[in-house]
Amino acid sequence: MASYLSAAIFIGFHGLAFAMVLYLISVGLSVTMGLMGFVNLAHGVFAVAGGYIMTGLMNRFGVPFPLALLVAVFTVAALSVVMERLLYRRLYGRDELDQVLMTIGLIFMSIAVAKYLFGSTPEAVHLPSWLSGHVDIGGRDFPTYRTFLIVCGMGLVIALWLTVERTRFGAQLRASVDNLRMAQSLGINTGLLFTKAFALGSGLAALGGGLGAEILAIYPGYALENLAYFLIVVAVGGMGSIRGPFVAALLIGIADVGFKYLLPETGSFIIYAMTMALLLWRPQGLFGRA
Amino acid sequence: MTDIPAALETEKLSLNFGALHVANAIDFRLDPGARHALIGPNGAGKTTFVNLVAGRLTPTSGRILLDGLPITHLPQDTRVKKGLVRTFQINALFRDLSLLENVTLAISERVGIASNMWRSAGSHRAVIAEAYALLEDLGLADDALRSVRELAYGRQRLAELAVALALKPKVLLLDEPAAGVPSGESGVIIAMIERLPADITLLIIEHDMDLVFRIAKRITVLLRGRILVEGTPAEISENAEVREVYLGERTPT
Amino acid sequence: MIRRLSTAAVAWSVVLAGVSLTAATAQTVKVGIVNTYSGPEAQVGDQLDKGIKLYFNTHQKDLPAGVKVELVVRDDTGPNPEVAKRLAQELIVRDRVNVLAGVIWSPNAAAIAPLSRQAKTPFVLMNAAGAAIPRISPYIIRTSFTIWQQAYPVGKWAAKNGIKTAYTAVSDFIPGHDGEAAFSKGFTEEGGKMLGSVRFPLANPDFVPFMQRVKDAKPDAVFIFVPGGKQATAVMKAAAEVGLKKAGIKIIATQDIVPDEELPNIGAIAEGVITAGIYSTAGDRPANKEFLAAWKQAYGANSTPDFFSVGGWDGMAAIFSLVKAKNGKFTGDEAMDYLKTWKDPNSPRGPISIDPNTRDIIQNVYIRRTEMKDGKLVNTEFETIPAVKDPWKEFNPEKK
Amino acid sequence: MSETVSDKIAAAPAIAAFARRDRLRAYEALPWLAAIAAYFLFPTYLPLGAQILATTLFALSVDLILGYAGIVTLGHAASFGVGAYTAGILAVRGWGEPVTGLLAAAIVAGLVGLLSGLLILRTRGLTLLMQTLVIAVLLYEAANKATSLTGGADGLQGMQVWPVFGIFTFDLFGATAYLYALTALFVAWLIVRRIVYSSFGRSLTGIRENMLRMQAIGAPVYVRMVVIYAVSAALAGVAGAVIAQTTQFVSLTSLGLDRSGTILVMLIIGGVGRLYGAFIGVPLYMIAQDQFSQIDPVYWFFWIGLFMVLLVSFAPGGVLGSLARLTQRWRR
Repeated sequence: MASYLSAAIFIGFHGLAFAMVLYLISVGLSVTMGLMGFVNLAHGVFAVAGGYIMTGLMNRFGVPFPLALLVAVFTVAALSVVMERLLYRRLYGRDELDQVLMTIGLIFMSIAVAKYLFGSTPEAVHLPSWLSGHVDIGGRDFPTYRTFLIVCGMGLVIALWLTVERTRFGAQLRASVDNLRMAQSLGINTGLLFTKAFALGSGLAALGGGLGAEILAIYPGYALENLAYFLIVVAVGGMGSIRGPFVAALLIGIADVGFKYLLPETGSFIIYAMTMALLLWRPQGLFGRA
Repeated sequence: MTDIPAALETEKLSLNFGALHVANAIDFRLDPGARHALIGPNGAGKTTFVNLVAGRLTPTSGRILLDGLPITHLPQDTRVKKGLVRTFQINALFRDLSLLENVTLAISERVGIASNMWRSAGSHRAVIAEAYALLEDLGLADDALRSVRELAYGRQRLAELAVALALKPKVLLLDEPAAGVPSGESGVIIAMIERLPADITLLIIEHDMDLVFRIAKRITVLLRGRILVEGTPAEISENAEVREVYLGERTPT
Repeated sequence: MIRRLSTAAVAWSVVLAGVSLTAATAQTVKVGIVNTYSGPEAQVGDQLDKGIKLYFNTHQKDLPAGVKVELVVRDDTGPNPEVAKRLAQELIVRDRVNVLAGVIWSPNAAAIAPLSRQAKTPFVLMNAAGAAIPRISPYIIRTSFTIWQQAYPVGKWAAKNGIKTAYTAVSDFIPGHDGEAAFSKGFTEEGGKMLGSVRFPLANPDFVPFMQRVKDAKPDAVFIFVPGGKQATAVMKAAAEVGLKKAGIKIIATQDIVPDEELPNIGAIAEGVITAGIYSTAGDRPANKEFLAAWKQAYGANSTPDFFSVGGWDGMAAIFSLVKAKNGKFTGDEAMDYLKTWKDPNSPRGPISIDPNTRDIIQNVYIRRTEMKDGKLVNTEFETIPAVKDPWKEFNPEKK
Repeated sequence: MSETVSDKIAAAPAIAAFARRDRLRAYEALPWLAAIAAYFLFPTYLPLGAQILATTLFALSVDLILGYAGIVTLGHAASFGVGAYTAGILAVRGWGEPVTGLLAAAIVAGLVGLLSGLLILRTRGLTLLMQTLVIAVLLYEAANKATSLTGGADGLQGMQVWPVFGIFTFDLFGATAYLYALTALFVAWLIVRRIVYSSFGRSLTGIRENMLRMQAIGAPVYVRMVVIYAVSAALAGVAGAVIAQTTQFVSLTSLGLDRSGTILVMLIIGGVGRLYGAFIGVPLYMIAQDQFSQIDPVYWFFWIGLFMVLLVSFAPGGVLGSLARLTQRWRR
């Protein structure tokens, strides 16, 4: 009995940690796809950029971890605004194919640029001492960093949901996801809204990339190799939804850890089979609109 | 009269989205060869009714009968094969294809060659010729090789009609055939509809009252998903309730 | 029609390209390198490349007058056998190389091997460690190692050094399976007891669930095999996350898990790890000191070579030695006669030689402990098992 | 109106022009002339050539569903890989006859395509895109796990492919491989061209242009899409089998997301829905990749990525789309 409990706690804890990373990175993608109808395959580039800026500042300039993370988030958000204005904007409402082509192109470029600037080795994350080691919670040992990650992640999720529910920006965002044309006719400046939402999503991705660097290692191929994960979270959660991807990330994070732990010989197969079954049952995702 | 099976009939046809009744127990009957109009204010559920009958939407409950036979659960394409054809309020043509191609596609479906993967489409001379003849009949032959997107809007509305006629409908549902056409040009479309063979049963959904009163022999008024009243044009125009909720509301906006 | 066309064309292209296939007529010896420069695993290719180029640049002056060696470098983009095979084919047919070399990935090497037999082109395996590969073609020699060469001795060592029970955790591909089998065999032969095994996918982001399984089984030690590079760092981090060390479980592995250049990234968890390896920068040999000095001079003080680099370095040493001995002219068979008995008593990793029977490398295997020295983690060699042949080939003699 | 039409109408020039759309045009010989010329001009590039031809066949199969039926897929490597593994496993298990291997690959890949098509083609757009992706990932994982059948991450080793028709051995120069791939491509092109110009093919165009209207004119849209999806999968399977047989190796990458993505990229560069986009995009991409990676193996990704971004921003529709725009401007 005790061992079942340990297993459950183990799976729950590590699944939650993984889920946080997946959610932070994917929620922005959900908004881009649902709100702007844009297939941004290059969304992972923002996450990996966040990771690189953070580790770069820490390793090369000795910037402390929290500051490095903040700088990374705001730099990426700012960069994403430039990219949205220069590149993405031209393709709103264009063919999905053009969007796919351009964003794959961006991924390719990110791979080369990352390799040029940082080499092909995964970036080391040298955590401050207060985040390494283990903490004791209720007589059990938990890795400090992942505990921190979960707490931070939860805080961010709540902050994000409050923003979407309580602020004017959030209201405009929800209205636009719901019915873009209606929102425009109500006088919402959707161009500006897109930019803001895009920056927010990219910033969150950078945060996920930085915070999650211990779980999803930062290296040049990141945006391509992890793409399937991000897309699946969005598809299962439902495009345009803010909460859907959270539930999806939880499901996938916990199932991933659980199956690897309990049935390692099946690998990731069951996860993908579950995803497929779910998409057949609800093609629009758990929280997507029909 | 009622012992002749209706060309099209619905029994207690309903569609709900949660508490919202977009179609509420509609009992509707279309006699063979009828010239019938369905009118009602915006949001009355006219297009929903067409979508239900044509098979784009599945009703929550109720039945649809074509020639006395139930078609409630048949897929859309089977209904078309049985002669139930519709047009669209907003042009739904193949905009980048030529007019001739638009009509040819429809005829190919009707005569059943469209599932042939091997024989060249161009070798079906009779089909192409039929399409061309239809276009000529509608005065569209000059534009046969133009793509739809190049045509004036009025011509596009005619093309919409041509595609439907190519399917040789028994029952034709016309969803606002003159919508968006400048009043000067709508005459051509009305004339076209008047010329349709008498054996085609016609249901017209329309805002344009001129058109309705010129063509329809019977009129059904729909309000909030249910039938308000049905009668001859004269009865409808004198009906106080209709004047209040419908005609009164139709002040130019 | 097509048949005649095809035959004619083949005949014609043989005329064009054929001569150089059988003999190196020019004084320039072309060496075709197939290596990984792009894709997620490019970093190991980079280490190999640096080893190759370092030898090439520092030893060109030793070539006989009028003889030149030219490197023709191609990128196979990762474990991508179709690409690797096509590149090798082009190197042979188009660039008419005299020697094929490089290759990080065993599947790629296995795909290229039949070509070397067909074209009679010597093929110097500088990394790929699949035990059976040299048997595919008689024109292969290997200057790296096999997994058996390390995992089997370290299994024996573990059982003899107070470890009673063990568990294996390996990547699910041939080298991983090799490691699992070799360690278990060595370990149980000396009286150890295996408690279980787990295999994980080759490309895997997070190893925590697998490490937790190991921890649950409570063995004295766990043998881990993953391909070197980012997987190694990730698996070590996972071991730290679940607290293997705290649970008293020793980590035993092949060198792949603690590449010298990755040690700073892995961090404290690496301390105390026991590995079997063929090369460590901490190796106390004059040849190694020279090698390290040349490396730092060429690539900067922060760059560190590892066993990938040494495989490339020694492979080039074999090729240069061949070129010098034959004065730049040789056929494939002549080259193999020479390479089969090649030896170097002074490689950075100690004395090495090619086993004429298997064309695989014979070398010292070092048991190393990862420890802190002068504030830096290093792999200290503390026991040497001299002149180890590939055990797999001993246990599985070739059927003739 | 009856089926018999007056002679006057039958003679209308519009009808004649319309009916002759599928006639062979002179430029359609160009790709084949180029392929044959390349065989003689670049005898040392034949291995690359064979892979280009097989990849062109793969791209052609994608064009059939993407360009004609409008199905956007990020998982067509599933079909490619199934074909490759079918031919590969046959050759490992003692049946190395290549042509029957191709047929077997076509059948198996077609069946897998049919089944997955039945499952997923009820949806459209992004959801469909995701489902194609997940199916490919699922097959990838299955192949990764079924080590005894596929060799897992090590790849399928030990393929013994017999000579074509018992005569032409797959040689070191890739001459047989090149001609073999060229023949397969040619046959596939004949089939695809036939389908595209058939009534069925026209109805696919209708589906791409306006699915709603297609349903309203009585087309069984779902059935049509499933059929073309299966046909396309079979062709992709042949492409996979050709590559497997000519390289005598199959690895997991043949099912990978990379392959699904890059084939889209190659096709879009050439031009989608124009039958010849594959013939332009694939050689362009693969030759550029070959040349660039010789000059600079590491940063090839940067230049191709930049090229793609610029292409989308300034030349939508790919090479053929841009050509069409230019000629239109010229005519005006």
